[in-house]
Amino acid sequence: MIEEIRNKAKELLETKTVDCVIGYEPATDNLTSRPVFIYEPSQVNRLIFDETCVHNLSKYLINRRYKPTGIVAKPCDTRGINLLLNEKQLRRENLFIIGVVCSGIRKVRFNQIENSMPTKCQYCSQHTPVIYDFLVGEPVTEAPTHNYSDITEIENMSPAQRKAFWSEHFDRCIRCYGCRQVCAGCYCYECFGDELDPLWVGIRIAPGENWVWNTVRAFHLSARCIACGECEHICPVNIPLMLVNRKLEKDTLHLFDFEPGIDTEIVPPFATYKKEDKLGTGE
Amino acid sequence: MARVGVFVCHCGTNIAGVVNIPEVLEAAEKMPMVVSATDNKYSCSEPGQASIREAIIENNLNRVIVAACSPRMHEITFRRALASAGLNPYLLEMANIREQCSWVHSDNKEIATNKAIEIIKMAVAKVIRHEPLYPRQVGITKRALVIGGGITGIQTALDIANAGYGVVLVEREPSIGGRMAQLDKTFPTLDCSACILTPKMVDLSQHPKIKLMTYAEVKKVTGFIGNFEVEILHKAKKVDHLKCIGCGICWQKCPEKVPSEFDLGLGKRTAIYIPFAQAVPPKPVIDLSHCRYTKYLTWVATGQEGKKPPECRICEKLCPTAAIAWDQEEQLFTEKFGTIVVATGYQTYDYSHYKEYGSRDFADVITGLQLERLMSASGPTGGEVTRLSDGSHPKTVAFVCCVGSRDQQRGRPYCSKVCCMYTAKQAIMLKEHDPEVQCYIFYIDVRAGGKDFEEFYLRAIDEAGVIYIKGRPSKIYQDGKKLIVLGEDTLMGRPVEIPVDLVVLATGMEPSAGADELARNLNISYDTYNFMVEAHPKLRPVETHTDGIFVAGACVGPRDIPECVAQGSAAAAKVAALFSQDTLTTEPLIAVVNQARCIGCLLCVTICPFKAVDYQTTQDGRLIAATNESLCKGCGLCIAACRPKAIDLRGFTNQQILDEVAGLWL
Amino acid sequence: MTKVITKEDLLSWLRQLAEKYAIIAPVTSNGVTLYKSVGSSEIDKINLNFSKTELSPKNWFFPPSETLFTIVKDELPRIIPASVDREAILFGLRPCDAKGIALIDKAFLAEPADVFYQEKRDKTTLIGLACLSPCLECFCTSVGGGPADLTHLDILLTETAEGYITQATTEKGKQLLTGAPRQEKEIIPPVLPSLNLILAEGITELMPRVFNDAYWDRVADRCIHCNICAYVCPCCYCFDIRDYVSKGKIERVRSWESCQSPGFTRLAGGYDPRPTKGAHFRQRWYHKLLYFPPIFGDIKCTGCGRCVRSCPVNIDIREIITDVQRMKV
Amino acid sequence: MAVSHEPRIVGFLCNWCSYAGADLAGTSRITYPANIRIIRVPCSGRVDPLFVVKSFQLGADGVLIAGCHPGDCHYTEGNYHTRRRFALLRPFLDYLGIDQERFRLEWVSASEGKKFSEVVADFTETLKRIGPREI
Amino acid sequence: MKQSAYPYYPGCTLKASAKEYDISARLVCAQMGIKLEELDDWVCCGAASAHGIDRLLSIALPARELVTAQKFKAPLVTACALCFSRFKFAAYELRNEAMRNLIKYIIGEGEIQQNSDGVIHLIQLLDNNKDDIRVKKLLNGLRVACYYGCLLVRPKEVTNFDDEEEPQIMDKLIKLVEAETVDWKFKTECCGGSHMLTRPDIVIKLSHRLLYQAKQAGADCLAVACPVCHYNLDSNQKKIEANYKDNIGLPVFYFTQLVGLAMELSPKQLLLNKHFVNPMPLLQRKGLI
Repeated sequence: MIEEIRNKAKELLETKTVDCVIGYEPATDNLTSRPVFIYEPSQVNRLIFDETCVHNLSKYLINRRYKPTGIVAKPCDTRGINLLLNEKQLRRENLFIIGVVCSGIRKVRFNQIENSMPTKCQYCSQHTPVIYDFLVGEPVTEAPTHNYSDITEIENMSPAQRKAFWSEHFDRCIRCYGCRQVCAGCYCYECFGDELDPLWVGIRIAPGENWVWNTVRAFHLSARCIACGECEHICPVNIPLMLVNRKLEKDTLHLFDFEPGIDTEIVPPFATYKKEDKLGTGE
Repeated sequence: MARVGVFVCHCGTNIAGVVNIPEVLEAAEKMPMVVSATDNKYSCSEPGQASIREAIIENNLNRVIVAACSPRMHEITFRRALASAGLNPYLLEMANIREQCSWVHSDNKEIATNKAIEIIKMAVAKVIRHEPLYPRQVGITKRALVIGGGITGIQTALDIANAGYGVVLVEREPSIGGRMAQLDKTFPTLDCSACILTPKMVDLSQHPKIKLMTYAEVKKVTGFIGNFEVEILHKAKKVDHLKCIGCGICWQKCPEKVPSEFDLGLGKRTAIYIPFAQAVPPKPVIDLSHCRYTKYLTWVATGQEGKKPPECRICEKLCPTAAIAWDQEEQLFTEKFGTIVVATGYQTYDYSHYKEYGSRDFADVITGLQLERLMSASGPTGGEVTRLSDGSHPKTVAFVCCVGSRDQQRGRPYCSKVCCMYTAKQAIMLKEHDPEVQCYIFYIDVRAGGKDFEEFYLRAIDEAGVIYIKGRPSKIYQDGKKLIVLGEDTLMGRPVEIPVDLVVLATGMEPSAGADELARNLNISYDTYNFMVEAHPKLRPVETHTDGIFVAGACVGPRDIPECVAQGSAAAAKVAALFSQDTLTTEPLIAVVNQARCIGCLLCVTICPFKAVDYQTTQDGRLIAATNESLCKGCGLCIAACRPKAIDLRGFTNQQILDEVAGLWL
Repeated sequence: MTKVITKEDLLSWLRQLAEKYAIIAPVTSNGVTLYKSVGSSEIDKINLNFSKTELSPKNWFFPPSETLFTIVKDELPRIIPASVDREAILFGLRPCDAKGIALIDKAFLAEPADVFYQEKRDKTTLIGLACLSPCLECFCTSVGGGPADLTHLDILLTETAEGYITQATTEKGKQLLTGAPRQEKEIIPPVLPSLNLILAEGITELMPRVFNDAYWDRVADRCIHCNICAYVCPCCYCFDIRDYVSKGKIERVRSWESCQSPGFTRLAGGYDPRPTKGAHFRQRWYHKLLYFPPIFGDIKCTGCGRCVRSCPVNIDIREIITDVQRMKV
Repeated sequence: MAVSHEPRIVGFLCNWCSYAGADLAGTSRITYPANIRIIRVPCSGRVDPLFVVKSFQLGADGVLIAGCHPGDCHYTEGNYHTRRRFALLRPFLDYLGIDQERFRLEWVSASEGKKFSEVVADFTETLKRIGPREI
Repeated sequence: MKQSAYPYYPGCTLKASAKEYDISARLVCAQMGIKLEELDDWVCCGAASAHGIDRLLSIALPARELVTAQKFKAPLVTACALCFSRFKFAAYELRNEAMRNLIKYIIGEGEIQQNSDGVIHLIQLLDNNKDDIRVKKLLNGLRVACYYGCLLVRPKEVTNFDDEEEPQIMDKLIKLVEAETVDWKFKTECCGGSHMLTRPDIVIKLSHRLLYQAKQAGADCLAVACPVCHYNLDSNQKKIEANYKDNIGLPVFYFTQLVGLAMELSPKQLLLNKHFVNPMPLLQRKGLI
């Protein structure tokens, strides 16, 4: 598997099909992995792929909008690429996607590999990349399924419990904006969270502002979040952000039968409408 | 620094009778940036406006709040007052303390007063963020495009041209005339359709202000009112119409005979043809899909397989002016127009979905329009109504109304409006042709709402002896030489079974093929049946939601000839009114893009109902949205959709609305 | 003989102290350990077996957001400065975190001192816990600290089977300890752990020479410019100040900011002197390793390893130091 | 029950239907509770979900968006988009602790002054019933 | 051979006057490796009268059987067109949650699943598994008019069966066994249905038209999928002939019997002797027995 990736990367760099391949290399704990940018064919042996390769590298493509780039991508990451293609941020001809079949990775932290899967993998059924030029691994034809038991659990709480649950989490937020910075779908030149005029979110790192930030961040990703789970993974204070994102994912699927990043041809739900939409808005 | 003046109106006792004005003034004075707060008995009166004017000048105000009635009532009035004081009129904000306060809270004066104060507070917070705005003037290309050369388009073009403005009429068929040219007689007057139509067609072709483009289609439309750019595709006629004198030798001698579209397959035409004798222009085109020489060329080009077709070229040999132009290709031209009138008309419903009526399997089941061709003296049978199966003259004829109309199962729930009258007309005409004919008309309701229509319907019963049977037939089938029509006479409550010689299906109207595509190109709305949607069905019947584009005739919905003509003239009047101005003023309350923030996801382009957002590519390859000030209507849909907040709506900016909300808690 | 305090006694002492002092101590909930204010009834919630908190204790003196003062518009505008109402004990500090506070002190307490910071600092006593099982990413010894370094603490506690060895280094600490129920015991002090050593020595001299090296661009490739490293760091202290208007009053608020955040050095008019990813990224390391030392006498790093642990893309200060040292310049 | 609580409703009304409907309620002298503060927007489609979130953050007890009936939008399709945004936002805010009864979308035409007053009365009643919002 | 099982609801007529339909259906399915498992303790589907009397009753009766059939992983198979119609209507109505709750309250048995594809007609079953039909004897030369009747195809949104005017599904099956099907316009016209009891004049007229048209179209027999149609066309044929002084003589088969013949099941097994219009002379003439 790793050899396949290295050989393809080498070929791409040698033939100058791309001038950089984004992949994974071992991290400094000699246990987990980290993103790496390979520019020279001689460097391809740094590339690895294993169960610790958690990062969604499609985030990096935004910085390389107009440069021919190769990328190693898991199925969830390829959905990110599709999202960016759909939103006209990338040009397909600039990309060479080395898709990797994935049946889930491990929950990792620096110096630590846990025996369980991260949330995103527990509920994921997309095991084959949705877009790729070169596939590593045997494609899985299993039909994707959906499980939102974690969301239903929160939906079933009483309003007061729910409010308390989220206060507990959001009050802890230090607004490092790591969730935004790591997100493949967050690429505004100036985020509404940084805007001064009007001041949507005050700089005060306090419950009210934290609530606005977390609500609107998620809502800006409604029908766009591709469930790579990076925001939750990197959150330094462990806010369960996937519980926020997946609520929107669930409702988007239910209301509009739409899953972001699966097919670039389908018009996303907020770019269109149906006259006969009912959507439980009291008609 | 904003200097806000607050003017509270008593509106007689309408406001002052409920709201405690002194208390409001006292509170208003303390609001941020408020320099003066005064009251008026009637702000909208001339003295009231004068006092506002004076206060603006005296206190050097640069923002004005008028706390009075609804802005829907007097916003324009007070904007003028600001302008007369030398202030930009858009620096006004109205606080609605009458309709939305004093009138609805007259039961509690204290609450009403508090609410009035808060309403003013919100307005102050918003007005501080107001900027001067300036309407823009754009020039007008005083030339109209009319799409469709039926009776509606002809009328429109003539009326615009007679008002002195240039017109281009585009028709996709080789001749203008449309559906009306196919008709024999018109109801209820029974005057000859061709006799009243063809003079207009000739007028049009000879009008100095009208440029006729037949065998051409509108491909792409960009721009906006006063300044449209339209790409028109001229299909290859293969005949040089400048040389052609329309002598007719070519179409008389052409050996290739094909079913005539104009005669709905009942007659033949040649491969080089004019659709009908009175066609305008009276010059032919070559139908390449049937031309023998073209087939020969294809045979040569594809490697000479199979039997060699004849090389023909008879038309070319016989043409006295050498007008046959084999090298003519289709061409795309871009023309500029100030307005566009859509008059693409209708086609009749294809009844092949009606399997119970044989879906075209029975030769002697024909449509109403086919019967028109059979009855027409210039038609394929020279006016003889005969059966297609054996050429005999039918003695019993059944008409079936509402085929493809008023039928929800077929997705055609609407009434086609003209069928009741045209079946009556055809029944009367058949009786006139042959007094032995007995006609039966199966109907759901006879709809005879129109001048002389009811009388005409009665005439069919009384004079032509037509038997009307209320009920939609359930089945038509062949039994020997006869057709059996099964149905129910719902008035009698009995099944009926009538053997007839000929069945005429009164097929309904539907928009011409391609109407939806054209509507999308023009960015005007169309309904589920592809009929164009007017801006308002009653008050703006020939306008669309896209300024400068008008609709007329049967492309909007089923219409009869007089209605089409009236609509054509109405659209022409709208066009002439527009062209009587030299420039157009555009509203400044529109969306503007902050290009530095735009991420080029182009959601706004997709979402804009008016195609007012387009995009540009920057030098470094970024896509950036750009709004068109003339197309934008200021709905703000794109702004709410824009994640990076790169678009904003003048007059209702994010900052303004947010401050208005926050004003409540200031 | 050494003075020790048993765990039970320690907790009851703290419970007693909580009547007078605000106690700030490590508490674990939802799998996250943070310094939180605990009342006398909540002393049992204190986690004494934590390795390292997710966020550093700097939050107490330099919170993510604080209102500096409030202006109320009554009849006349009035300025109400924020103030701390009672003295506090910051309990359970690791020596590295104590050093972090000392480093921030250098910036905030240098003349003119930041009064808001100073007031809280003066009213707080620091009680440390020696670090007997450091994390793999820890490297305090490489930057002049140590697992039981008591330099920057008022009191240091070292856990043994017999109880906690108590050491007071300052007057404040000694004063406080007098009230503690301690016993004299014969104790073999625990063996202090040894840590991986990297040689940070001389790094300040090397830094100017590699300023323009492409190295910074290459490492910045994978940096996502979140603020995590700065926000978890015990000695990063950048902030932003903004005024808030609401409900009839104006508040001046100070909040954390980070050199890695997108608009950090953008000037009015939009010009950014650190326009590239690399330059943006480089700032953090140059501040820590080059700009800070000559003014305040030490490199701005405590070796706590939080940034190493929390960085989503494994940007490792140890690696950066060794890479710079290896560069041929 | 404690002292009666006067909820505050922020209402975003489209200029063409609902704002005119609210005006009509006035012209017809139909009284309704004074708890609503109306913000005029050109179209319900102009209402950015952020406005709703901000209104709640600032302290609104309820937020109302009112627009033309589907099919009647002055801008032909604005309210269809509003409907979609609302359909997703409402359960989402509910999920994050804003009781869904605090957020409403209503179709009020220019001729429905009566309906507008009923909407405000009913909404106010609901908000009083569920009590003040802890912020 | 694959083995698959389907819940099967024969209905009252197939236990009595249309026994040959039931028997031939079971035989043909057995040959195809399909097991029809008759529902336990089934009750009336409500056909003919319930929906005219009480709407809830007309839904509750089939709903009870639908609940019973839920434990199978396969759709419920019906052979009688009337039963099919009632079951489809019930499934259609049960899409509504309020209706589901109401009916659940009435029948008091288990959860009602929402599944409008949960019912299929025997023709559909055969069509879905047509690869398993092993034709041993081709019915060459037999000219069959496929008569679907009114209930299978209407209303389309409820039964979702085939085209309302020009259905093809039975024709495809008959062509599969190499018999010829005639193109005629009366495939879904009314035979008069249960009016035989009250207004025989109407039934005789309508059924005569069907038989006459089939004969005109060149058919030498009819194939049907409904016991009521069969009754009207077969057992009434003598009466029709007498009434119209017309010689028709068209045997009326259940489509299962024709498929069965092609599987070399004997006429006796298929109960061909039960028909009023004796089909044996025709089959002998065509050399099929």
